[in-house]
Amino acid sequence: MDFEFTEEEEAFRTELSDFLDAEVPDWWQGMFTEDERAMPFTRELCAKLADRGWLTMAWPPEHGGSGASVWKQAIVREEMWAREEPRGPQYMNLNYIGPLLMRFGTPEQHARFLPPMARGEVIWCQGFSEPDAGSDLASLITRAEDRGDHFIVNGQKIWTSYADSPADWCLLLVRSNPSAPKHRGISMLLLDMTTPGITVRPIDTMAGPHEFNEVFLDDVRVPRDCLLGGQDHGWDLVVAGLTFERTGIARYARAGRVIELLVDYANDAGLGDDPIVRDRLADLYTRYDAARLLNYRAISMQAKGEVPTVEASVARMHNTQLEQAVGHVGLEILGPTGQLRAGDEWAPLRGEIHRYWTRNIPSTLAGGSLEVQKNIVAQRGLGLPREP
Amino acid sequence: MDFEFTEEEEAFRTELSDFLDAEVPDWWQGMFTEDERAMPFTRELCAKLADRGWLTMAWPPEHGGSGASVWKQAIVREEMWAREEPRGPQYMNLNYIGPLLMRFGTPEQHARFLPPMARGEVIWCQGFSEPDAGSDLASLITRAEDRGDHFIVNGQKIWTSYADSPADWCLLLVRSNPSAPKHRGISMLLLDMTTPGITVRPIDTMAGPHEFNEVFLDDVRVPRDCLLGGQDHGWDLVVAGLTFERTGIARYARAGRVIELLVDYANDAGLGDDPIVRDRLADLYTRYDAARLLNYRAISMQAKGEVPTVEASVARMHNTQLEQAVGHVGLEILGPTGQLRAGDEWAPLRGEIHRYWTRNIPSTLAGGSLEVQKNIVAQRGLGLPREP
Amino acid sequence: MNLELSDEQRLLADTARAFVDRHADDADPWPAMRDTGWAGLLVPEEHGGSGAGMTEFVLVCEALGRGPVVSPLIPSVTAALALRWAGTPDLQDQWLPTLATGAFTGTVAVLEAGMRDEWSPAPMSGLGALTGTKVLVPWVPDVAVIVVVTSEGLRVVERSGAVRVHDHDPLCAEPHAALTFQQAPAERLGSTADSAVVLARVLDYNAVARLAYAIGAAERALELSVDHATNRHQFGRPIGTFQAVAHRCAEMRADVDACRYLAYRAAWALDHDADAAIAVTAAKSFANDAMRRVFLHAHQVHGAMGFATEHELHRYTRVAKSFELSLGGTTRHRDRLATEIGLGSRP
Amino acid sequence: MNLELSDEQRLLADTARAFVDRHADDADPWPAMRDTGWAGLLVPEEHGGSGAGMTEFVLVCEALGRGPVVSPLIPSVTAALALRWAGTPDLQDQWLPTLATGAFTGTVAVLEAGMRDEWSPAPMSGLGALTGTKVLVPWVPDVAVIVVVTSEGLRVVERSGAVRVHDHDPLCAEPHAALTFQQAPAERLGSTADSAVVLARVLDYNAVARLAYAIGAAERALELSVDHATNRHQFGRPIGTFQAVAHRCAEMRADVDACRYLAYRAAWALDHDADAAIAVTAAKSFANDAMRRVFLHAHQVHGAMGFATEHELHRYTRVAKSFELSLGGTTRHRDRLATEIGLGSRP
Repeated sequence: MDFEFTEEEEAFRTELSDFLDAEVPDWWQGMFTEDERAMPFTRELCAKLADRGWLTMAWPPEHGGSGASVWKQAIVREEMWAREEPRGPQYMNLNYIGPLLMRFGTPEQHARFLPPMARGEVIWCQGFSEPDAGSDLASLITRAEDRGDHFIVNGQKIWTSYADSPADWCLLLVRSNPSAPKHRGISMLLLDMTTPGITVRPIDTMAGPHEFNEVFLDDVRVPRDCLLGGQDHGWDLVVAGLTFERTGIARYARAGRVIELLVDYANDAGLGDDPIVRDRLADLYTRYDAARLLNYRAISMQAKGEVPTVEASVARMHNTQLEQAVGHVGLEILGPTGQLRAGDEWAPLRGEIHRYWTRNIPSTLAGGSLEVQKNIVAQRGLGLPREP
Repeated sequence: MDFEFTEEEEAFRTELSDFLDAEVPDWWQGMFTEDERAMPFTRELCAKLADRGWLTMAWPPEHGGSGASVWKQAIVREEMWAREEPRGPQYMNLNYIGPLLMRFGTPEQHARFLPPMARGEVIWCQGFSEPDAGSDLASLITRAEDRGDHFIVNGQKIWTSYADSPADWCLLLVRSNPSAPKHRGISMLLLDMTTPGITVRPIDTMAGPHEFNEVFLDDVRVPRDCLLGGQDHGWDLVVAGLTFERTGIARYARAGRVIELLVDYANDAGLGDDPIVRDRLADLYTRYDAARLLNYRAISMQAKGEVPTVEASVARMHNTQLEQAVGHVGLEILGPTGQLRAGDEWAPLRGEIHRYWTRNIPSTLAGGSLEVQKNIVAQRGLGLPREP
Repeated sequence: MNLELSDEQRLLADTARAFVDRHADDADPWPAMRDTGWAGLLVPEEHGGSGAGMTEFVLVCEALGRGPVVSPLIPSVTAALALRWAGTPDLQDQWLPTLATGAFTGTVAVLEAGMRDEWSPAPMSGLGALTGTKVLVPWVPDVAVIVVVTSEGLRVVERSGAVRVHDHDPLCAEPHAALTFQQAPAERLGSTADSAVVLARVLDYNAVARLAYAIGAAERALELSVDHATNRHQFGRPIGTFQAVAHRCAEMRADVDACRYLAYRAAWALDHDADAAIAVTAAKSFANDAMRRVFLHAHQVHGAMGFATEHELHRYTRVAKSFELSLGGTTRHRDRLATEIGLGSRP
Repeated sequence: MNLELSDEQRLLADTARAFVDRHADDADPWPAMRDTGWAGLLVPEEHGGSGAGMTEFVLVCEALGRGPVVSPLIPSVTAALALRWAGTPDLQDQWLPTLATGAFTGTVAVLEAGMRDEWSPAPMSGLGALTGTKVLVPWVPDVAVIVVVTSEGLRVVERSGAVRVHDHDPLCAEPHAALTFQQAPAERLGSTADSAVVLARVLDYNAVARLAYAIGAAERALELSVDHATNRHQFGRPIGTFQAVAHRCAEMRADVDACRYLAYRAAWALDHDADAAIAVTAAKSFANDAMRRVFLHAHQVHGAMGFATEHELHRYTRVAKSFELSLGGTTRHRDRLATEIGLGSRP
């Protein structure tokens, strides 16, 4: 066992961190704001990362990456997530849309789709959820009719982040065979978002605009060469994608940064000696520490070539509940002015804690709810019998 | 609304409390100890309570009670439970075994069974649970064969408190009709515990000896005049019994007393100014306060003649989790010597908090688990659909 | 002991519920609310109010929280309480009748930058005309009278040009503003010593009113959760048939009920001057935590939909969070309660 | 960074598991344990130990907690650490070789009546022969050497007639005693100043060893819970198919895993002198709370059976609770951690 990064890894972190400190502007608060500078900034930053070889660092050499170790990937994730993911939507390209294409795509698809991702030039979104297919994703009904050299797609997707950024492409899950059992009639399509028949309707959230969209698909034509993987075998790609994605977000890193902000705030406000404030912040820190170690446990398994399914769910249980706890305790420490948002001159820490609390209201829902994670741990991890 | 007891009620509480302070000895720690003085004491006290008219105070006048108000009953319960129920097992006679007999018994059964209860002379136990029938009580299999003027009973009961006290009688639930649907083939028998064929095996628990027993029934003969209520209609009696029992125990009253002990301890140990200790004890107090009010809400409904099913479950959720929290926080405040038990000269508060923590490990299980209470609240209270 | 509402109280609660059903979506429900007489519930009859009790006001606030109906009712009634308890007969005559009818509204300005909460000492000087900034003041543009907390006690300021208004964009729907006073003429409201007592009482009443409003919001969030759990199907069954969902709803029920009876008891104690400090502080500290739990559950039951502003859940979430962050955090109240239950240094 | 055990570590853990399977029910497992060399894991090779690290010792303790195997291993190794770090060469020669083989056992006497926890200053005077009472000393009747914490630093006492033993009947199965010293001859162990540093380190090691033992107990409680949830049927199905039960088990898994890696990291930090204070204190404070949650769940899953002493669950419950109450409560550790993460008064 070894609980330290290597000197080389630490040096890389310093280099990356210095670069990001210089590049990420003060106004950056992630993608889901009214700020129109967000999308251009994120494209520009990704191009610079690509120039330095840091964008697809973790991709295998045959697809233009440098096959960086899982630990360097972890460092990238931590530094990015601590800064509200300045890669914007493109982290998805790198973490799992690209890898899915590599594994299931044809050579033509590789040549067409991977290079723009590697250059940081393209925005993808993910069209999976539907109004009646949330936790029960496999019950999706968006229909793709096989018309020989193309498919005609009709249906509706929801909770599609970045569709209005605008996204260039969409990784779209459709029902291609309605008569097959529900997991066996699904296909994955690569949808050009400029195709006629697509309507994007933004859904505003408590955290601000642009977070989610509905995507309506009305007789949308998708050429057959944009089918990814086997027809009716899309569910295999979903499962593989989840595996790529599992430890893809270093949520704990942002929580750790926010705890640092709160420590500074408490000291500045003369609360550094307050026993209750000390107790609450130390509690958050231990939970952060636990979450981080459990993420490292999953990454250690990846380093050995194992797939940490249950371990990733355990890490996620800790990550997401930590985020919510940090938001709640943070606001409690700020007191009444914690109610004020970024932009209000009386908002402490420039409204950051308010924003963090708000943003994390759905963190135990998104990307597999807390309940789904517990089911995975109970059934796959502990071998408990499934519900009848 | 009125959140005060009347002057008359307060005067009664004072009189009762003074009486108990004088009568309940220092060594009394409830029924489940090695102390051989416990059973004689509890019989003696109940006889004295009977003399003063306080034992069956809540019973209707036609059965020798004085029809005391639900609020006076609540006062009795609080004062008794705060002192670890010095009525011992007889609280069950008063709260629901007696009332069940009144409602479902024949005049002969009334005449035979109620007067000894009212005099405080008889110990009853309850034979409901079986090894494979816990939460799913209606799946019990202890068999009673109808032999005309008597039944022959074979089977096994478990978690039978007081059976080895020894109990004189047992309220026994049996399967009288194995071919009927599971709720429709159950009967309730009044079992003389001196009948041949009964074996009582004590089950020691973390809280000490004598808490539970297994009761083995081997060709036990029960005369037909000891059938209570309709044959095969015993489930109706179970439901009615639960209604009588629901708010039958003022668990919050003991928690309140233990919180008082902890406040005194903290002050004596120089911790009365410790911000964390203050925070923890105030938290316990608010939870105690909430539990008490929710019990009073249920009693207020009883005062109007309503049956507080859901409200009693809500109160119970608070009561039982409060008890566990008080035990945990109490030990935390005592620190390392909290590990020591009554009798050890270094045990703080004479080991009382240790005992309280231990005793309440199963409090979210006994008498309808926390999960059962939540199901009741969800389904009966909120109208949520049942599991398929 | 009797925790049932009286017939009159039940009628009042029903009336308030009916009002909410009719007016929750009004752009400005205040004109309609004026006709209800609720602004005068806590104003004595001789000043044009109905001289009812805090219990009655709590029932109204609870119903309004179900909307949530956004109105100046709570701050205005709070200002009236301060004037009633500390005002000279002249001041009372001047303000109480119009506040009681709702013709004018009032508010109370407590917080300043650097104050941990409403219970901390206010830095603003009350000597002479007022200068300085109060933040997070509940606000409507045409508010007529402002009760201001200063280091020398309570002051009354009439809305005038000497008050500059900066509108906040706060968590919940109620408008709030930062008010900057520039040599604003102010009238004394009671002596400095009296003021402290009156202010503590005003804050207690305000906390219980806000709590009742949050309870209404929480009750509504529970109803929405139960509806969603009943109607939303996943895996071929209503999600409410999953214990994880059903038990969350049951825990919400248990917490909301606890908050409600703690609030009713606090209101009763304020009406009867019976151990009010312990009752208010127990209610506030329990509810701060309970509201967090209730809304964690509500969002978890609702899924992503509850986070979208086109669904109504978020309005209640904001009410509850705003309540939690106002009028004393859990720490403050638990510390106060600790003293009430006997913790302290031994002599 | 690598959180996987090395092959040697895995072998050691497997050996310890196998030992537990064979000897958990021994009346006295110490004779068998002597042959394992575990008593010498933290003793340098020149004194007859194997000079391994805390990580190795933690793996052994974790396995023993699964029994739970009741032995003097942890106190004896703790005493050896104190002797190793603060003893004169003579004292080391005298005690370490026999402690390393397990031929003799040692213990550490820290607590006295009135001390809040092991980190509080000890009242007993270390000037001259020792007089006074230490409580909750881990104990076996034939213990040979006692390291005693005094107000002037650490002292070594050989078991003798000057020590009166009062056996406690404590929470967990390990024997503990109150020791009353009556003019007991004592030898100085390091200077007063050194002693404080050594004591802090000894307590850290002891806390992590006890934590590992508790983790073994918690892991076993989880296994028992999963078995019970799988095999116990109610309402015609295994109770583990109910989400309320399954999710409790999942939460236990998440908490036990967190405790385990916090403990491994603390052991690693002690071995590498790297931020050990923050690592130990984070592990202890997280685990204090986590153990409560784990055992609340375990008992809830087991039903009444888990409360009966004929079922083995209670033995693990006691190990965990005893751990929680020993070597610093959550409050103490969080306060220490708060300083480590930078909270304090600004200069």
